[in-house]
Amino acid sequence: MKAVVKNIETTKNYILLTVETEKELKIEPGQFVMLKLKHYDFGKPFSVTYQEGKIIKFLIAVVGEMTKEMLKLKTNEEIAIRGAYGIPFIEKIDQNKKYVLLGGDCGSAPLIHFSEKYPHLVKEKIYGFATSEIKKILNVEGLHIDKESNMNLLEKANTINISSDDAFLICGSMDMIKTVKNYFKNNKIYASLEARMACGIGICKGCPIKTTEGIKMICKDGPIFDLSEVELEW
Amino acid sequence: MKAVVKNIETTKNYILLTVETEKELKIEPGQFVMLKLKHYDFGKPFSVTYQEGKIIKFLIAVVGEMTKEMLKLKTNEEIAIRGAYGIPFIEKIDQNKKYVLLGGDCGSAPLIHFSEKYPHLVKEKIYGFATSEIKKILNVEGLHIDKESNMNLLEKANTINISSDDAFLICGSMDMIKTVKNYFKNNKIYASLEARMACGIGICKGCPIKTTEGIKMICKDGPIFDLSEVELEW
Amino acid sequence: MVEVCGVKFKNPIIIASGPGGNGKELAKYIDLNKLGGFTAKTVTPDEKEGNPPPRIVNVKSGIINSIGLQNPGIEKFIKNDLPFLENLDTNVILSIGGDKKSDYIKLIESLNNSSAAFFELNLSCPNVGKNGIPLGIDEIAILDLVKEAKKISKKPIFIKLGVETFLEDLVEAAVKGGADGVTLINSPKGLKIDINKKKPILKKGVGGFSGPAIKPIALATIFRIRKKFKKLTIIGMGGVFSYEDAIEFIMAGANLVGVGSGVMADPEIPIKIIDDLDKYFKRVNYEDILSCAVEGFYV
Amino acid sequence: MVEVCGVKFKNPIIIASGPGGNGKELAKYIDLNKLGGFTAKTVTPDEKEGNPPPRIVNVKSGIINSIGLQNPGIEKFIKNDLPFLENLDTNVILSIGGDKKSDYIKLIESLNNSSAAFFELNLSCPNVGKNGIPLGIDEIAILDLVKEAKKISKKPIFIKLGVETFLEDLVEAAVKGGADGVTLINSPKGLKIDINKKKPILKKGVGGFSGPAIKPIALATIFRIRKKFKKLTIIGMGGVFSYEDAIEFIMAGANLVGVGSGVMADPEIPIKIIDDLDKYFKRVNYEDILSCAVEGFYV
Ligand SMILES: Cc1cc2nc3c(=O)[nH]c(=O)nc-3n(C[C@H](O)[C@H](O)[C@H](O)COP(=O)(O)OP(=O)(O)OC[C@H]3O[C@@H](n4cnc5c(N)ncnc54)[C@H](O)[C@@H]3O)c2cc1C
Ligand SMILES: Cc1cc2nc3c(=O)[nH]c(=O)nc-3n(C[C@H](O)[C@H](O)[C@H](O)COP(=O)(O)OP(=O)(O)OC[C@H]3O[C@@H](n4cnc5c(N)ncnc54)[C@H](O)[C@@H]3O)c2cc1C
Ligand SMILES: Cc1cc2nc3c(=O)[nH]c(=O)nc-3n(C[C@H](O)[C@H](O)[C@H](O)COP(=O)(O)O)c2cc1C
Ligand SMILES: Cc1cc2nc3c(=O)[nH]c(=O)nc-3n(C[C@H](O)[C@H](O)[C@H](O)COP(=O)(O)O)c2cc1C
Ligand code: FES
Ligand code: FES
Repeated sequence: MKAVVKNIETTKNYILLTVETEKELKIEPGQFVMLKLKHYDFGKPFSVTYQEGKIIKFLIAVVGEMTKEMLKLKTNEEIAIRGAYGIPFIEKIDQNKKYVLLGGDCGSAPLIHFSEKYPHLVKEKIYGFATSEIKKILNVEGLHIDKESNMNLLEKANTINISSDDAFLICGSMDMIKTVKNYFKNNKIYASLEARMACGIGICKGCPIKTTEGIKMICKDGPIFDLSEVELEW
Repeated sequence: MKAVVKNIETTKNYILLTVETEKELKIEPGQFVMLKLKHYDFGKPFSVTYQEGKIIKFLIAVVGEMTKEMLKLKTNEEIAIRGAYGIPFIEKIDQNKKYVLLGGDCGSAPLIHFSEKYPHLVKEKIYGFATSEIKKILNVEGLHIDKESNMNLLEKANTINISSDDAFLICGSMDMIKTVKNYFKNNKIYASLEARMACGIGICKGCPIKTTEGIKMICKDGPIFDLSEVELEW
Repeated sequence: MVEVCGVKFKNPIIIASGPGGNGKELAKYIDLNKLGGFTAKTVTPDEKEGNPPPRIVNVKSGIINSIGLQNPGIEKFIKNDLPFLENLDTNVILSIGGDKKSDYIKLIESLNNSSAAFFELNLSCPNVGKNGIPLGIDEIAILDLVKEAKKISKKPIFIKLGVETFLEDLVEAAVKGGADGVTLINSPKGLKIDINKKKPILKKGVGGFSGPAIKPIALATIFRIRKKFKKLTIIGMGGVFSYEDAIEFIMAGANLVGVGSGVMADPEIPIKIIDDLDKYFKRVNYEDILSCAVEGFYV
Repeated sequence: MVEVCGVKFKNPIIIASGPGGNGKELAKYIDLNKLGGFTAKTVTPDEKEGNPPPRIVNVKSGIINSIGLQNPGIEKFIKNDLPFLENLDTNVILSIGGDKKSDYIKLIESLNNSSAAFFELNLSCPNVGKNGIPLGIDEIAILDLVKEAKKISKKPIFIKLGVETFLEDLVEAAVKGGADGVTLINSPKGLKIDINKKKPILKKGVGGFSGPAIKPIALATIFRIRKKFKKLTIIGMGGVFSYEDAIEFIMAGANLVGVGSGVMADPEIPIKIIDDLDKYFKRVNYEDILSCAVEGFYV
């Protein structure tokens, strides 16, 4: 489906991209879409951080080839979008728990979406970024800047009063996920995982994760997984 | 070198493209440049139809893959340009003659450029287009619309009083060039030839033409040739 | 409508083996019954968990993958996937793979009574086969394998090959053995290195390269085989993303055209191709364009 | 600075044979003396007028060409081109081509006393070689040719090959014969059909496919050979358009990196690569990245 860039705010390393889709897509927090630039043959996965009707926002970290190109997107330019794919957070998590949301960098994107739609399930939210650069384009409750407060995401999480009944909903780098897992051994942790993807819908077997029930696809069976059911090393 | 689209006027089958180059290019009528769109790896050849300082205009027929993409160019978009290449008309033609300019469709582009710079060498000019569509974006003296006057370029040329001393400077499809050659057997004819090109500078041997002196490259040894020295069939 | 090896196809577009999985997931997004055919992902005798990630890397106009033939193995395939495929109102091609002749024979035996249209023997998966000469480049092994396979198979047999130096000889061997057709091309090998990490992006290193980038190679390969084998049935594939691409393949000599990466890039692509082809075939005859290459349109 | 077969190169970037012509035209646009080296277009014993046009067609991320080895023949080459090349302050590689061993021997003899650095035996031009097995895919012929060539050559000898099924065996033969290195890859074959005209765009039909599209294939091929031949000198090429590309090639195992289509796409590209590499090599060591592949950075 076509989408038109409605607004794009950028810093050196981040993009807040607002697009309008031809038709309204059904998107639940935690789901992602495949975005494809003009002249590209394949798209790449991005979580939705905000949706209202045909308007969708993305929070994008500029890390490589395609995201660098995205920096140059201009208002009214067309991109291709398909989705939403993946299992909504709400369908996998235990809805009887309260969640501490931990977002590492742009891993925050789906969590922001989640906290807006399901505030009653949120105990606390920490969207951690290394520097204050992100503030130029993102202004949400829960923003944590490592450099400003001289503590990282995990140290910040430690300042919260966490009971063993509380659960975590996290998204970020594999390192961050492993650290959180190690640290909060007694809490239920759901993590939204990432992988290089091609199809986004489970047909190509391109985005595997080892689970207690065999190999699963992050795009189709995730992206959210209960960390107790996945093996992070392979 | 970078160039920025300053203006683009389009019809279904034609583009009048105005760009501004980073620096001024030295371009003589008859020379061409290689234009490359963003995300393309290779450029394609286009004659210059007008230049003043850093401003260059192109008259482009929409015939295939890249020219279809060019239809979508927007003001302020960047393209890559290199050149100018090829031998200026003025360096090859006999400057003691007067020229009838015959342009077939967008083959008119370099002739328009030539007639502006060297009006004293021009006896007559006919820029032939099949339909009046071109008038929406092009308004020059010499425009001939087949459909309007119910005669084609050649019939129109025949209405001119041509002496055996007059010469032709022509550019258009191979069919048109062959027809003119057949028809005006007693006149000197210079034709600007076209070929699919890659380098545009004579290094790749991609754009050959058979001449009385062996294989030459249209990009480097042309694009203009005295028709008596080239073999149009190969 | 197109007839190939006595089987009627609604249209010449099929899903290539692999990129479409075994159909269930794809069926959530498009109507598989619109397809000319659907090739299931290569199944092997035993379950394979495939290669560790990353398995996918994007390159210019293409993708390199090292799925590593992840598949449930024949038993689970028959139990969980085959019934779904058999229920489709389109032709199913069963792709089978293994390390040795007996693997293929076993798989054919297991699947012989299914309602599938063809078998496709994948001899060329770039991600497996370490011990000795891979089957797919050994003409003697191919002749032997196809002969045995034909003896027991109740269905036409296609041999899937990659771009090889002596491809004509390999195809010749397959034909001699009785193969009903060939499928061309499997992905050439490709590599992408992360220059910051100083190592390949795929965990496995080298992978199979597919997508529009390989289209000219696929076309040259199909044409090369068509030139020599005027009557052989060819399933062509490699970077087909549009109906124009599909027409190019048919003109180069493909009887059926497979969409692989295209369905990964966008599941709608095969349907779009079929719709566009439909319009095209109102003006132009399939048989006519199919004969372009046979009639040798150039030196 | 890089040393290869005892010859010092200012940098690892050379122009590949063909796309840069014989230097004179290119010298109008860039300073050839900045290059690590310049490979002349393949010269044959007799003049060749090349194939009829069209010789070039653009495809996604690449170009297909059927130049047909247009060249002036050895006599005119020596008279008109060699002096210019010998005057360059960069290493010149002379590419020679022919149909049979005696052609190569004759060419080596004719060029042996030039000041050029290396000979490159082009055994793989996709546009020639109809009679019998082409030299470039026949390991016995390669062994024989290289042995003879080495006997008389006063310069190191490189063998240029394409992507072949048994490439390791071909390289092995070259090495056994005494070759000093291999050049990889020559263009794979590609085809583009004009679906309106129902025939290929190139007059010749199939051509050599080059440019960024083939880069993953070139890298996989070079790595594959580097894995087996740890010490062999490799000149790598195929779609190099940027310094990052060049680094990928070195990491995959190339000692020198050729720019072919890149210089056609924009004559400034090789200079830009050299300038960018210069900065890169202030931070990173050439020897270190060259050993990436040798150390086997993956399975
Ligand atoms: C379900 C899902 C949701 C995502 N949501 C977002 C989001 O909301 N915002 C956002 O900025 N990013 C998101 N990502 C990551 C995003 O897809 C990648 O950052 C992007 O594809 C990188 O493209 P590139 O061409 O710029 O990078 P490349 O040039 O391909 O690679 C640059 C770097 O990015 C890493 N990378 C590449 N692909 C991925 C990937 N698929 N996932 C994670 N890391 C990758 C590589 O390891 C490499 O270090 C999401 C990924 C998934 C799987
Ligand atoms: C020296 C020179 C000057 C030129 N000046 C102009 C100009 O001022 N205005 C203009 O509109 N066109 C000009 N052309 C032609 C222009 O280069 C082609 O029309 C263009 O490259 C087609 O690109 P495409 O991708 O749209 O077409 P493709 O999809 O590549 O092909 C579509 C059709 O165009 C024809 N074609 C392709 N390449 C060329 C080519 N290089 N020359 C001629 N026909 C070609 C093909 O035969 C085919 O029928 C010039 C060509 C040359 C060699
Ligand atoms: C992700 C992926 C998985 C594949 N798996 C298989 C497979 O299991 N069996 C097979 O024969 N080919 C497999 N292939 C190869 C394709 O069937 C096809 O031959 C190749 O990708 C070229 O076509 P394309 O460019 O349309 O993808 C796979 C290709 C991809 C991209
Ligand atoms: C126009 C053109 C002409 C070529 N001519 C020759 C040649 O004469 N001899 C040769 O060995 N290779 C020739 N090649 C192959 C290149 O040297 C190179 O191996 C190939 O193009 C891959 O590199 P690239 O992608 O950088 O172009 C030619 C390639 C092109 C595009
Ligand atoms: S990206 Fe294809 S299976 Fe997940
Ligand atoms: S386009 Fe390269 S020689 Fe003319």
